Amino acid sequence: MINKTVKNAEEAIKDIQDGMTLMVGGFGLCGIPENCINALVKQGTKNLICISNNAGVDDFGLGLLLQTRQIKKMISSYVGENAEFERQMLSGELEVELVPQGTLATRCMMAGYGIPFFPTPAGVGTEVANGKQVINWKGRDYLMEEAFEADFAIVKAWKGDTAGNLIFRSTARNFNQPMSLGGKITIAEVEELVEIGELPADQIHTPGIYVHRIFQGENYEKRIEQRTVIKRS
Amino acid sequence: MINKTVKNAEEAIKDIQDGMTLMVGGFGLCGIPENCINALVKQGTKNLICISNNAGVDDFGLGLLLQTRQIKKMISSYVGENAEFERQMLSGELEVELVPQGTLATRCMMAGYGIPFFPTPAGVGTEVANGKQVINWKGRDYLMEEAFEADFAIVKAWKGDTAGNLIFRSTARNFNQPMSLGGKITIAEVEELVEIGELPADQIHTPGIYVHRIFQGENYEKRIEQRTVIKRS
Amino acid sequence: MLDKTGIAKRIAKEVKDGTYVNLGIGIPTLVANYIPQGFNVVLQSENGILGMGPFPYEGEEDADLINAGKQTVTLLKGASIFDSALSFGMIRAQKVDLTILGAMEVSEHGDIANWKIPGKMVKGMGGAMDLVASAKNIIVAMQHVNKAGESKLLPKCELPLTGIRCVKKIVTELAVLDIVEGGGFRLLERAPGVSVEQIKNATAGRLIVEGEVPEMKID
Amino acid sequence: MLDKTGIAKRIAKEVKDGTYVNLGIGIPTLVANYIPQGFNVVLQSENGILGMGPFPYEGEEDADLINAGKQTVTLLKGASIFDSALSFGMIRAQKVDLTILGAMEVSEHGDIANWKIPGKMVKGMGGAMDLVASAKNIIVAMQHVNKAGESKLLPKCELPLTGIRCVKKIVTELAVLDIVEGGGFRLLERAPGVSVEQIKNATAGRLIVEGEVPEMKID
Repeated sequence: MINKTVKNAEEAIKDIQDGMTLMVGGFGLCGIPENCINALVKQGTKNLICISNNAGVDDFGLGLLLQTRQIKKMISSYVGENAEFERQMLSGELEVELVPQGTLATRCMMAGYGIPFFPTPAGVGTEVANGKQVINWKGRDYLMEEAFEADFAIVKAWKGDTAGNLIFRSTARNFNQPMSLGGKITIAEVEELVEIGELPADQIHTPGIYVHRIFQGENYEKRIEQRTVIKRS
Repeated sequence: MINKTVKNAEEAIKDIQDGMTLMVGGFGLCGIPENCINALVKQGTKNLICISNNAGVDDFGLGLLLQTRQIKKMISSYVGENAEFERQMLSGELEVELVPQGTLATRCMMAGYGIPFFPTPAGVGTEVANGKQVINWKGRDYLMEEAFEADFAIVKAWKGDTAGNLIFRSTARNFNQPMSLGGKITIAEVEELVEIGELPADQIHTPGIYVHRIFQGENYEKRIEQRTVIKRS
Repeated sequence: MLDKTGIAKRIAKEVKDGTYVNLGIGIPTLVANYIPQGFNVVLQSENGILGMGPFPYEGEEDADLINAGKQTVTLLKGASIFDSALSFGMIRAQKVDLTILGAMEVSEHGDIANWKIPGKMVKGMGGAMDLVASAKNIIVAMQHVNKAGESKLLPKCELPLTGIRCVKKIVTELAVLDIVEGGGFRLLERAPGVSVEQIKNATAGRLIVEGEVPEMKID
Repeated sequence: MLDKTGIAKRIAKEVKDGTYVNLGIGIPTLVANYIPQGFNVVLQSENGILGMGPFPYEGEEDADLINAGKQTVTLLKGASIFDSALSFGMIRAQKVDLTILGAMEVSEHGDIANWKIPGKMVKGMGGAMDLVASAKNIIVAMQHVNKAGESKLLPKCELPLTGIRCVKKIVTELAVLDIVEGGGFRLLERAPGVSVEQIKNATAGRLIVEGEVPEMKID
């Protein structure tokens, strides 16, 4: 196997440059690549275009990169829960492109399947359709959407092996799996990095060929956005 | 959960009617739905259009349905190793549509993703492109291919639960997974049918929502086409 | 007139045994509480769950297991997990039988607006545009009129659209209505104590009243 | 002149450490035997394997574990299994570094024909059209001339095409050649004991000979 391991987040992201386009995995704060985001803050890379379903909260997730004004543009489906985001957007400092969630996920996946564009009914007849080609197919309208071209995909998995094979855990899978396929270079941080042979071949969610760099992250906070519980009686 | 179990292959396929289009899983003889094929022979349904990567061998797999002349048309990528197939094709009794293997798999998958057509570079400049729309995208040509519309998908999995969740084993996954997503009605036969809760949610290859009928198959022969081995010294 | 619980209870009667259902945030989430016992209804959460269960017991919450509203949840036996692309794949391929969601406006042609108010901070459409564009059956849970007393059931939506010609049925605090071919809200049921006249006054779009309109029954 | 083993050995020198490679049926399969020890080369089999290993020991063959040639194989440590759609997804997305396959004809523009002979039983293209349309780098292993003594390196393919403008390099029993921009087979190496003249006579397409052409080295 080809060894994809790098030492840590700093090494993994060191050639991410100003103005690059990044896919960043996670849904809300669930399954976000915490270590890579922190390393990007430290590295200070600017003018990033971030494809990510959400934009974190003020003091966690992509919100950290917003605080430091490292993001030029967000491509997301939902960006609530973030006051700094709102301020930057309203002041025009931050560009925002809103994309329907399924279209967003599929645009990531299609990049990994080598399919450069595809039709979807989502957004037909809405402002999302502005400037897009509409095709009628068997009586139904579809928008043509493009696969994303991202310089890097940064994802977080539960387990990974040194060959880059990934297994996600529960709903932390979300956008991490399609993004892991879709980056020109894919960086995976994992909770547990194991030797080859430890992950059953049939249970691998993302084959290592899609993953260029892998490392075991540290100190996962895994913050919960909406802690909803049933009290024990 | 919704219980998808049916008693056996006969019950699973009983409403497959003459002239219907079926996706049939497997690659060569690996992972073919043996029980359903046998039941179709017994039921005698005629004029079937079969989407399947291969056409079996003379006395096994889809070859059995060819012997009984139940297949009107095969949509496949590779149809060697079958003398009866060759005879029927050359005599004009059997229609054959040859589709590049990746296009075939993707046309099954896209049906399950609700994407009715998609571009692929496979076949550009060849006779496969005849009659198809060619689109140039960023300097490269693509053929527009359609998702399949199959009345039934018949697949074989390793394990399944009563809710229709499927896990495939090794390379018997092949076309079974994309076809399991792509049928209007999907029938899954499994080597082992288990109760809900026994398959880990993260390890399920095909979620039960895609599977309409499931049963535990009997007497799997699992014939090997090319037994290649290293002799022990 | 119904309260939110009443709307949820009435919508729960639309949920059929043996179906897959996606519930939006707000009143739709409450519907889960009133699905008849013994019904096998599987909840889909578009972040990647089939077979979503109730909230976890205190201390058992798992940061990796949330629903589309970002709330901690549990999985039922037989649940499956998948990625966001496959999740919307099954939505787009119409494998989900019923989608229940809220709306700010619905037009008499079944258009829906529920994601954006000009002049206000726009948070995004999330999965709503995908859901409404593809769902086999959409029921909207909403208030009949807004806080200013203006009807939200209109000839044409005034707010930016989420999707067109997609809503099949609407349940409000006043009534149950469906959208008819060619355009119009057909009044199917009145909320307890609400008159046809009240509903007429609260409906700006074309209201179709055919014969006696029964009062709805809620347990 | 090279035999099949010689062709496979020469092609093996083109395989770089740390790459993913797809090997077609026939001579290309033999290449696996000559990849230098210590190289980390991962073999992709388009029916759904990354990390394909050698044939199993007698008695250990598994009907569920075959390669694209339908032969029983094994998995190496670190291998992964996936479905046919993802397999061709990674091929289409150019994640596979090198594809080695056989051909019946190659044109001086890099077109390839290897799936169909008019008048003969057509078995199908299998995955060949997907592979040639998408591969980053394609090396063809073939005989320079057919059994009738006619060149298979042509100005233009006569047989039905598998793909156009895709072949990068060709290794035959006589020579190593690459395809140049604008069209032409550039002679890079001669097989041991083969003269430039012999290669010229065996090449119907435009042959480009630049300076001294070295004899190839094979261990």
